[in-house]
Amino acid sequence: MTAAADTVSILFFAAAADLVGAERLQLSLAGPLTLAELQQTLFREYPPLAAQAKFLMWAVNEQYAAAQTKLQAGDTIACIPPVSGG
Amino acid sequence: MTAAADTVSILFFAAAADLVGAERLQLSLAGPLTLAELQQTLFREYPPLAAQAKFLMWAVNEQYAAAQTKLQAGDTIACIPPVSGG
Amino acid sequence: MIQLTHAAIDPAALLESVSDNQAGAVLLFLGTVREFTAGEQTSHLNYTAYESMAQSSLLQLEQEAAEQYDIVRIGIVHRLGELSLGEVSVAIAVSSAHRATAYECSRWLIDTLKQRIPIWKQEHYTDGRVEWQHPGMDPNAVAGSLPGLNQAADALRSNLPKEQA
Amino acid sequence: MIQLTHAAIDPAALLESVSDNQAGAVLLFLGTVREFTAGEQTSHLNYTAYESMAQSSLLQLEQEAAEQYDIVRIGIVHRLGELSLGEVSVAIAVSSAHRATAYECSRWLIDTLKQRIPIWKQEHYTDGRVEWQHPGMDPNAVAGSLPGLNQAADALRSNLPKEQA
Repeated sequence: MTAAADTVSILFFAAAADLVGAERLQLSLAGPLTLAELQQTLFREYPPLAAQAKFLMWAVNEQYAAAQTKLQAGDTIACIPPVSGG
Repeated sequence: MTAAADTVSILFFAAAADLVGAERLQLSLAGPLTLAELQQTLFREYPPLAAQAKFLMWAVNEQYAAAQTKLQAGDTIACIPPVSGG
Repeated sequence: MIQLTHAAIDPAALLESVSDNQAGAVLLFLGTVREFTAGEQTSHLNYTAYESMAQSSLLQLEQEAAEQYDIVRIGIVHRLGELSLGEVSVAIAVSSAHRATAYECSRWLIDTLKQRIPIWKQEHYTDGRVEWQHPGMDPNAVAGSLPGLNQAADALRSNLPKEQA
Repeated sequence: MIQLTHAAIDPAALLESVSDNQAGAVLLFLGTVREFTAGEQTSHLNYTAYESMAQSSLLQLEQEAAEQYDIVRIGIVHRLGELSLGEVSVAIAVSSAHRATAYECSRWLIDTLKQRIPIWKQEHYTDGRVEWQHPGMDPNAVAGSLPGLNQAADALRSNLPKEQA
């Protein structure tokens, strides 16, 4: 679970993990990247995830985050499908 | 607590018992009587109770009752000041 | 479970009594003895009831709630006698398939109980004052006419003439 | 007490944690595992969470509630893992001076928890079907693309190019 200095982690939960086929991806940052850009890249690689895009929420470092959020090395991004606790 | 066949019992609770100086009265019925008539008689005998008349509720045989209710021998009437359970 | 009790209320037992596989929501309301009311400090409370009527009107309350709300089970326990600070005076548990119903029914039950069930609270303040709680009535008017209850009670008999037959 | 737990929730302990002499009302909400939902029979549930974020967002929820409502204490416990029928999935306890506040705050807490806290419920039906609960999403669309989770998880690494810097 330790991340290299130039990477970000992406966590997938519940059905999002099923759609991607993984609970966690580790990505190298080749340069500045926004959350929106990361999402677009993920959607290209994982069409089943893209099909549910409008339902997904995203968090950066455990806070819900807007698409324009700038990502930094070491960030933990989470792909959060509609929650159903309670 | 047993009542003679021709009497009614009147119960007073909380501050109403304090105002009357009793928790229970036993009355002989000399003939047909409504709850309203009984109330008027009580108010004449107990002016402190009469002063609070507008706040009191009344029950006959454990059901809140309207003033025109006709009383019968063996009935239990209750004088119920504003309740404060809960 | 509809009950008046002089013993401490056990919320866990009440919750158990409304537990049901058809319920997705359970709501438990507890009334507890608060230390300060409008700046006055309470030492303890004493609850008294017209017990037989309180019992039957609580059963009536349960039945009316069951007719109005789509609930699974209801439990109500009201404590009587002397209560210390923090103790539970009333516990109302409701279970239902969905939570909206539980909130509505629970609120209706406690609001209606407080309007209708013949139970009375006597506040004992730390300064020694003792006061019946009768919403709407002036406590001074009532307290001023205390004629020494209990000597009179039950001994008093009167024989009232019939008014206008 | 704000807590995620894999053990059975103890409502009595949670009630104890919000008990206070300044409170005149305590409200406890329990979410419980219901057997039937829209005619379908549940066998059991499995709750999973983004645990660290769920914990911090529950603390945030408590703080927002304390700012909005005149409450005395708040306690929230959410269960994770496998739950049988009738078991408690979430417990929210609120104490306040007056009951209106307790009802409003309790309702706000459970409604907001259900919208915001990263916890997910997986229904296991008696007919063998397993379904993530994602309000708004079509469960068939999601279930149809199950690519065999767990073999892939954590092993997968990718190295994505940066888009438009």
